Amino acid sequence: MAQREELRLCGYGGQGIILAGYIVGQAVSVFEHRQAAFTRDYGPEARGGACRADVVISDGPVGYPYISAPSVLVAMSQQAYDRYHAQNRDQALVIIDEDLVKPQPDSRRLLSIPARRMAEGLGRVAVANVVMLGFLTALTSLASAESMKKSLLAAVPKGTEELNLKAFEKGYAYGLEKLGAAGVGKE
Amino acid sequence: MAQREELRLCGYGGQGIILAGYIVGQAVSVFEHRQAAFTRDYGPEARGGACRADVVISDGPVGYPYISAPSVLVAMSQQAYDRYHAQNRDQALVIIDEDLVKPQPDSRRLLSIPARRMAEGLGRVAVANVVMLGFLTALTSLASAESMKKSLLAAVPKGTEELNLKAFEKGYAYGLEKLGAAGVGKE
Amino acid sequence: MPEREYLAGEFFLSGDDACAEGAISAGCRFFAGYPITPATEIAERMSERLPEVGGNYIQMEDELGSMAAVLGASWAGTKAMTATSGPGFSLMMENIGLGIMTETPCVVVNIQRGGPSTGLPTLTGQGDMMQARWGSHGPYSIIALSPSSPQELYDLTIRAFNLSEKYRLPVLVMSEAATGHMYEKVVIPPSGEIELLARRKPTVPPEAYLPFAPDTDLVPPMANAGEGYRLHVTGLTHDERGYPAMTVEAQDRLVRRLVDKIERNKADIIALEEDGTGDAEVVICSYGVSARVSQIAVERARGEGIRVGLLRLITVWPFPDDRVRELARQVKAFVVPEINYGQIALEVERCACGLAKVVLVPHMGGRVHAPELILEAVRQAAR
Amino acid sequence: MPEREYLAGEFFLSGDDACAEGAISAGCRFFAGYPITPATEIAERMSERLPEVGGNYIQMEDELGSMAAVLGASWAGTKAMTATSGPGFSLMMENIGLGIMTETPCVVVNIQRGGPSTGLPTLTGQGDMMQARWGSHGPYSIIALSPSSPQELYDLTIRAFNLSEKYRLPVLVMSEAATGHMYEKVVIPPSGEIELLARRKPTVPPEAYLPFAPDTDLVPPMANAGEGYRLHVTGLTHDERGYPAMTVEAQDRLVRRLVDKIERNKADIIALEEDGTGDAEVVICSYGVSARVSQIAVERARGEGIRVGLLRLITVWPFPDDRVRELARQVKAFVVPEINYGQIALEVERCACGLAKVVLVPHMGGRVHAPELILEAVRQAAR
Amino acid sequence: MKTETKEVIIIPERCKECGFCIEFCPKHLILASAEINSKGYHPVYISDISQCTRCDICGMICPDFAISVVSKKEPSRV
Amino acid sequence: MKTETKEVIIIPERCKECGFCIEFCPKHLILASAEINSKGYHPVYISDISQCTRCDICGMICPDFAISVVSKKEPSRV
Amino acid sequence: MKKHPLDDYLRVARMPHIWCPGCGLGLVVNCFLRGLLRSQLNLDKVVIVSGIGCTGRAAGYINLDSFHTTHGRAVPFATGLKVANPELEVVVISGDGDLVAIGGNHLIHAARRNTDLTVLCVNNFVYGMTGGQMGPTTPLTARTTTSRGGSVDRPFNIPHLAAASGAAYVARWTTAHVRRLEKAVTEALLKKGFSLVEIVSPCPTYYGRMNKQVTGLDQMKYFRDNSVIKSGIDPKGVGIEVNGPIVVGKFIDRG
Amino acid sequence: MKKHPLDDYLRVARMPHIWCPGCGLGLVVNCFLRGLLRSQLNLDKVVIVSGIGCTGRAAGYINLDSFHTTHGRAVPFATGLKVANPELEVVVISGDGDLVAIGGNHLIHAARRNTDLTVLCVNNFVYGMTGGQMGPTTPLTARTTTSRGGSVDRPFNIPHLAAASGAAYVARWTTAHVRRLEKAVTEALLKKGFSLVEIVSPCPTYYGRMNKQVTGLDQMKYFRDNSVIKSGIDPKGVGIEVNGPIVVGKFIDRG
Ligand SMILES: Cc1ncc(C[n+]2csc(CCOP(=O)(O)OP(=O)(O)O)c2C)c(N)n1
Ligand SMILES: Cc1ncc(C[n+]2csc(CCOP(=O)(O)OP(=O)(O)O)c2C)c(N)n1
Ligand code: SF4
Ligand code: SF4
Ligand code: SF4
Ligand code: SF4
Ligand code: SF4
Ligand code: SF4
Ligand SMILES: [Mg+2]
Ligand SMILES: [Mg+2]
Repeated sequence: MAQREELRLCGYGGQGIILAGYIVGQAVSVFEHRQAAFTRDYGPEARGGACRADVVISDGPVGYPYISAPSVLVAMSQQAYDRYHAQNRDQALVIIDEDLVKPQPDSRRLLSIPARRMAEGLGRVAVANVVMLGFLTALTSLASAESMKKSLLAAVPKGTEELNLKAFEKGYAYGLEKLGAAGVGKE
Repeated sequence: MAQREELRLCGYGGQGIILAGYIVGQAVSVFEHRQAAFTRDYGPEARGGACRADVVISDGPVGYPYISAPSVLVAMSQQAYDRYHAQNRDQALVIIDEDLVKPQPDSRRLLSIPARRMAEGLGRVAVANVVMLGFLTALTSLASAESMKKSLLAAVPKGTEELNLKAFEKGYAYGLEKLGAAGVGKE
Repeated sequence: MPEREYLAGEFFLSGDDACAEGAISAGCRFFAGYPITPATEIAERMSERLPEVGGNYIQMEDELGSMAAVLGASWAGTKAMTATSGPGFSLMMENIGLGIMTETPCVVVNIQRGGPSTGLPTLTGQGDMMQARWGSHGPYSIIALSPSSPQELYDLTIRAFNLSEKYRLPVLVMSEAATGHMYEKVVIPPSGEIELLARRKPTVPPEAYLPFAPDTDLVPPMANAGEGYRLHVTGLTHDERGYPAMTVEAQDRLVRRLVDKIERNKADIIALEEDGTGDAEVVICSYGVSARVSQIAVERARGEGIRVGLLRLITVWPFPDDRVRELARQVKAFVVPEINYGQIALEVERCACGLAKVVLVPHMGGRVHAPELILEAVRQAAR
Repeated sequence: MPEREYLAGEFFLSGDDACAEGAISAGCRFFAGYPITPATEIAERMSERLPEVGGNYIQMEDELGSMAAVLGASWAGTKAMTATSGPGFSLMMENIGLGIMTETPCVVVNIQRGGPSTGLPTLTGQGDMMQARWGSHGPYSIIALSPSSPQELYDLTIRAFNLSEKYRLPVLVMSEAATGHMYEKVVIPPSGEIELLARRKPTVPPEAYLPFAPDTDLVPPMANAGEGYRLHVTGLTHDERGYPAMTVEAQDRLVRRLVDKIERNKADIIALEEDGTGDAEVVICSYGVSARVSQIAVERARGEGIRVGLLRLITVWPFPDDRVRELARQVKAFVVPEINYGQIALEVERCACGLAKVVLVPHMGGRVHAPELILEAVRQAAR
Repeated sequence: MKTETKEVIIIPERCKECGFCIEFCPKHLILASAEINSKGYHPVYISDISQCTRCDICGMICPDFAISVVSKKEPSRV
Repeated sequence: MKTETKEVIIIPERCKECGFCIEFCPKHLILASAEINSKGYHPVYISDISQCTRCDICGMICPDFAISVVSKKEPSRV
Repeated sequence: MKKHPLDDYLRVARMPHIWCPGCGLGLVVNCFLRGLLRSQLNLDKVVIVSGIGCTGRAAGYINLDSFHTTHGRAVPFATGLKVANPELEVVVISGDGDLVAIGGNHLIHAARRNTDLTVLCVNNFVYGMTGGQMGPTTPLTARTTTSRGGSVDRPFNIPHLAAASGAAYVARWTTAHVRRLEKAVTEALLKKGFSLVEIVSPCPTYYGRMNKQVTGLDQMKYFRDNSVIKSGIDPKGVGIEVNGPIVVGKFIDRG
Repeated sequence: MKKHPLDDYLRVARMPHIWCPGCGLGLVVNCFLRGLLRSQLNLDKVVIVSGIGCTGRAAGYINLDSFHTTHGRAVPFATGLKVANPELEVVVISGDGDLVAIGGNHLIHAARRNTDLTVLCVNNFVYGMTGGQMGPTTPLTARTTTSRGGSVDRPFNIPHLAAASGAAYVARWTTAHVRRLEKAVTEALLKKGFSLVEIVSPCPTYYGRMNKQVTGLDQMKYFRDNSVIKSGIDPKGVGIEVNGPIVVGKFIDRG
């Protein structure tokens, strides 16, 4: 079977979780030569509450398009973290916004970033998702930074490109820094 | 198989053909101890044009409810006569309104009555069908005159009973007369 | 006018009339409809009869509205019915689905005509038999009855009401123009002699009542609106309280139950009539008016020495899988005459399991089969 | 903006988006719709894309109107489509029947959700598969395709338009929420590389033209309104001139042809994908998103040494009777996973003729099967 | 202004004796005839054509396309 | 006429910070608090209850049933 | 046989039509064709759409591109034709039941959108085709086959409904107003936007017979003798009562 | 936790409701319950019927007999309830899309028959539940997810439509008029015959956000600041334009 990675991004509505998932999927499948299937929650019950974006990435065609157990979990709210944390693979990487999530003590491979605060620093809390995306890109080999940036630019509204790139770079740099510090190997 | 008779009444819309068929069917099945299935033409295509009422009569349950070849054909218009005459059983009895139908020369068992004219004589051309019914009752053993009259009274609007009975009797009497004259045995 | 309430006695009625009288006898006191040939006479008779027995007739703006009104009336505690033909039946499908999902007892009569589309409005057909089973979206089961005479239209309309109350769903009476427009003697028993099933009511107080918690036969007792139960009823997937529950588990529990309450009670629901199937080598499987025509073919074939039987489906849905499977082990072939291009024949074929041939005798509609057509198929099949 | 006309290239699209792009690529220039989860995104994308390519988007007051408008637009000479989900699909049934009867090319997309009734609006289901076949009244045949990915929603939407023009009927694309709401890469070829079938036009002058006289493949050439042919088109049974003909003979000729033009051209219409069926002792027969899940089960089962194959129905209707019958002679069992309580499984059972067991793996909806469920059924079946 | 190129035609086979033209002819020129057509109706006729104004009310009001003013030059145009 | 049997209650857990009551209180007595409820909203509070007229506009306008005037005698009736 | 001047615009092969003696529907087709010819429109581009009903059969008798659709769906079918090909001049001819009972929603929405259609709505106060049941136009207390004791539901005032929905042109005439009707047809055809002409028409077979106007001619005389022309008035006031006056005229003609 | 005085009339177990922050629907339920309590009706006999939509969820939160039916069919379902058991006080609470798009025909026919129903039609200018598409109430030029360049279809004037159809009581208020709304609810409930109250309500998530009124509060302020009370006027003139004034009031109250 083809190499398969399962990424879950979660948080609450309005944080741009869905867009982040879309950007990852597009980066992988359109701007690189792997395949990705991206799915999400829908419906009024999802409004305002928990929000989830799942990306399955594979070298060959993605057969089964859903996540069984994420290999990477990005959590941007406590509620989402609490809900999905237990479902991870044993060796999963967990990434959190450190201001929004208080992790459980058992988390082995945990990395954190104050994405929201960094976004505030850029003047737009709305780009916290993109900061997180930069961070994620630095820490994993889901897609190259270049592809991710291409995908980002293709996905965000005209006029916001610069801000978004800045946010991405900020998260990315923070990730590289953490990488050096923590010695976490790329997946 | 049970003894089966097939009666077809035909003419044009407005002559009360359908009512006549209904009365026969009701007479046989409700007021006597035989069974009858009554069917008719429906639909806008039928409006104003040819009109047909079929009654299948049987000692036991009427299995197949349609007429294959009538054993009695009552025709009250030329068009209807022309159309259905050929489909009769060989030994069928054909009854016509002699003012409305010019019969084919080959008709073996043919009886005629000026029903319409007799109804005019009663002041209501609309009861020609009932005159015909009386005639039919006299000539056949589909149902007794008594049952037929009960059925007639149950079917016609309140207030018209007397007129209808008169019409029936007139046709019936004419039938008995003809019977005597022509020596046609009751079926 | 109490003496007119039941027309007990013998009457010479059309199938449509008989259907209306059956509804009245069954206790139906609400009819919402929209005229359509060849079912209009049912509405017309109901419009006269209902006021006489203290019921309500309402003519709606279309069949969508008719079906919705019937469901509403049922929740008001009234036995309710509508009647239509193919085009209107198609329009009722969405709300038949609501009736299934909300377990609303009611009766829907379809006097079938020639289709598809406007087709042959005044002429007969049996083209909606599979639609009766599958016409609404989503997984569900249904009960559909098929009368062969005006008398049976009377009888089965009553049975349809009883089944609808017992199993809480819209029950379909699938007749056709040939029967609806045919007049025969109909015997209407005195009202006391008609067995009627009343709505199964909750036996617990409102606080303890779970409106969609089933009894052991998978059917929940039913409170009506206005009785103080503070019901919530929704077409969304719901839990036993009736509250929306957007989960796989709730869906699994609910939809399985909705189907199983029919499938597991087949023995009670299915009615068949068999004639000479005991030693038959060919069985004609038929329903509705076609069964009457088949009867002729049976008689003639027997006259020719062919061992032929008739399996008449009085209940068409749920389909009598077991009986057909059983017969398949015995007979050479099934002959299935239908006034369509093969619908119930597919079910027969499925249940025949390759053990018996299945010979469809299709008729596209407008008239019943010539008995010879069926006879000839029987002859061929018997060879 | 001609350069936007075709979005040739690679895109990361949802199935719904891909469906809309497929329609645009196929030359669809008219969409009439009404929002409904999970098909709304198709309408939304069409509302943006059609004006860019010179087409027309119209949001109707309901699905009854949408379907009627699509038929009208098709007769105006435009390729036309609508998209909906279960409840709306139920409402479209009457006019799908009109489309069948009047032989009107068009495409109807159903992104299925959990049913019956309102059910699980945002979650997936495959409960409308039999409705696709039988949901309108009267005897008829239909074509229904079932894509397994956004790419295939793109591809099969184009194919649906081609089939609809070739066989002159509404063609159904039966997808589901899981696929419609899933994003994957979709490759859109340059416009020149897409094979499109144009409407077959009459080759005779208006005086000589019989609008419903078929060519040898049973399909009549089609003139559009406004071209001087003085067409008459009716949902009533009609003769070759298109004039109402209320006779058994006209009905027989017309309805047989409407069915036969599909059934006799099955070889052209049916598309299947097989994987490892050659030596299989168990075949999973599946479609849509369920086929993707089945693929996992196939791989795992093979890992366990079970000889299992996958028969993926790309065309679901007409059903591939022949191929299933053939396989039935070879295999021990069919395993049929469906997100319903057994629909296509009934067809498999019918065609298996008792030669192979048929194991339904039902799922009431809301999610796809856990692959283990299917795997376990395969294991059991292989024993 | 009436011209001599117009005349009233009657197609008796089509008449269903509804009486509309009889009632609505402003000049009361139309009458039911004693003849019977093949459908059993008494078709209409014009009693005194000289009084006819060619107003074509009869032509417009006939539900059966049985009567109309026609122009002699172009018999198939209104 | 206001009676002393009525008071304004606030259920902070229900407040979604829509601001309707803040904007529509005729006396402008309602303010968003600094607290955060479990859904992450800043529930409202009343700044100066003595000025409150018990008009119940806040109670009527709240889409989340988070604020209302209640009668002390019958806490469950409006 | 002699040729009628309108024969070229009729499907003569299908004649005689199915309409009863004394029915107004042939007259409506007659006046429609005259109004159409007067409009000078290119007949190759004129399309007739009908629903189901006695009136709905009109499409089948007019020798133009013509569509006999499903009950109630003539207007959305016509909308599809028009929107997809604006060159077409799309005319809906259908019955009151078809257009304002089952098809009521489409009618009001097409009027709201002001879709460029011409709708001739023949109001004979009943569902003729199915045998004369009451419908949304049956006057209060009128007798029909489903209201033998007299209808208890109030009828629509069709011009008011159409105007309230947004129609650009709204008129009502009866079959006794042949000249005005012809003119209204021409105007409605030439109007851009949604035009509706209600045509009050006899159905002697059902409505007339059950309401003491036994023949079509009786109904025609009633129409003639009880109509009041009030063009330009607010259609609010033009509801029809049983045996009452019928207000006719052009009520709406928006720029 | 403290108890809200309306908690007894709510299905508290189902709270919090699904409506977005700043949505007007909770407010509508709030004012409805107050108007209902004021009416003194026997609550055991009051039945709520909704169709499908965000508004349609109202039935599920109100602790009375309540039916959440199919999209567009709340009115005929309610008609069945009422006609079969006239003791019931039947209230329809549903959205503009539900009642005047797909359900438009039932609405006008129920008004025509003057069936004794109370209908609360929440007009948020879009189909909220499905994600903010344009509907029959979307003002001309307003942006929605299916009219990104601005809606090109004219909206209905709901009070005018209801009045033209025959409604006995017709009013319009916005969610910024809580007192009047409460009163209108009481009046409508007590009215015999068909009553309709249009309630203009914010949908910040879709309509507001796409039309420069980003929050529910923005919409509420707009409603408050731009409403003009004109009770008693002919509803002909009360159409709503984008960012224009909103005429509110009681327009029809027939004897
Ligand atoms: C969905 C559907 N429901 C009902 C019918 C039956 N039907 C045919 S015509 C008609 C009514 C016709 O009335 P109207 O439109 O007023 O036309 P008229 O016959 O009076 O001219 C009805 C109810 C149908 N064909 N389709
Ligand atoms: C037959 C059918 N078509 C479409 C839908 C999808 N649908 C659900 S709610 C809705 C619109 C709701 O709009 P509205 O009634 O205005 O309510 P709101 O959500 O705005 O309160 C639609 C189109 C459906 N459920 N059923
Ligand atoms: S043209 Fe005018 S005047 Fe002459 S017969 Fe006809 S209606 Fe009478
Ligand atoms: S109007 Fe026509 S059908 Fe009627 S009487 Fe005159 S010619 Fe005959
Ligand atoms: S009751 Fe009135 S005054 Fe008091 S807080 Fe509420 S809105 Fe303000
Ligand atoms: S109205 Fe209610 S939800 Fe909104 S701010 Fe006030 S208390 Fe909170
Ligand atoms: S039934 Fe009425 S509307 Fe139909 S053709 Fe006869 S008279 Fe005309
Ligand atoms: S989408 Fe709009 S109408 Fe629906 S709950 Fe949210 S704000 Fe309210
Ligand atoms: Mg009519
Ligand atoms: Mg809305």
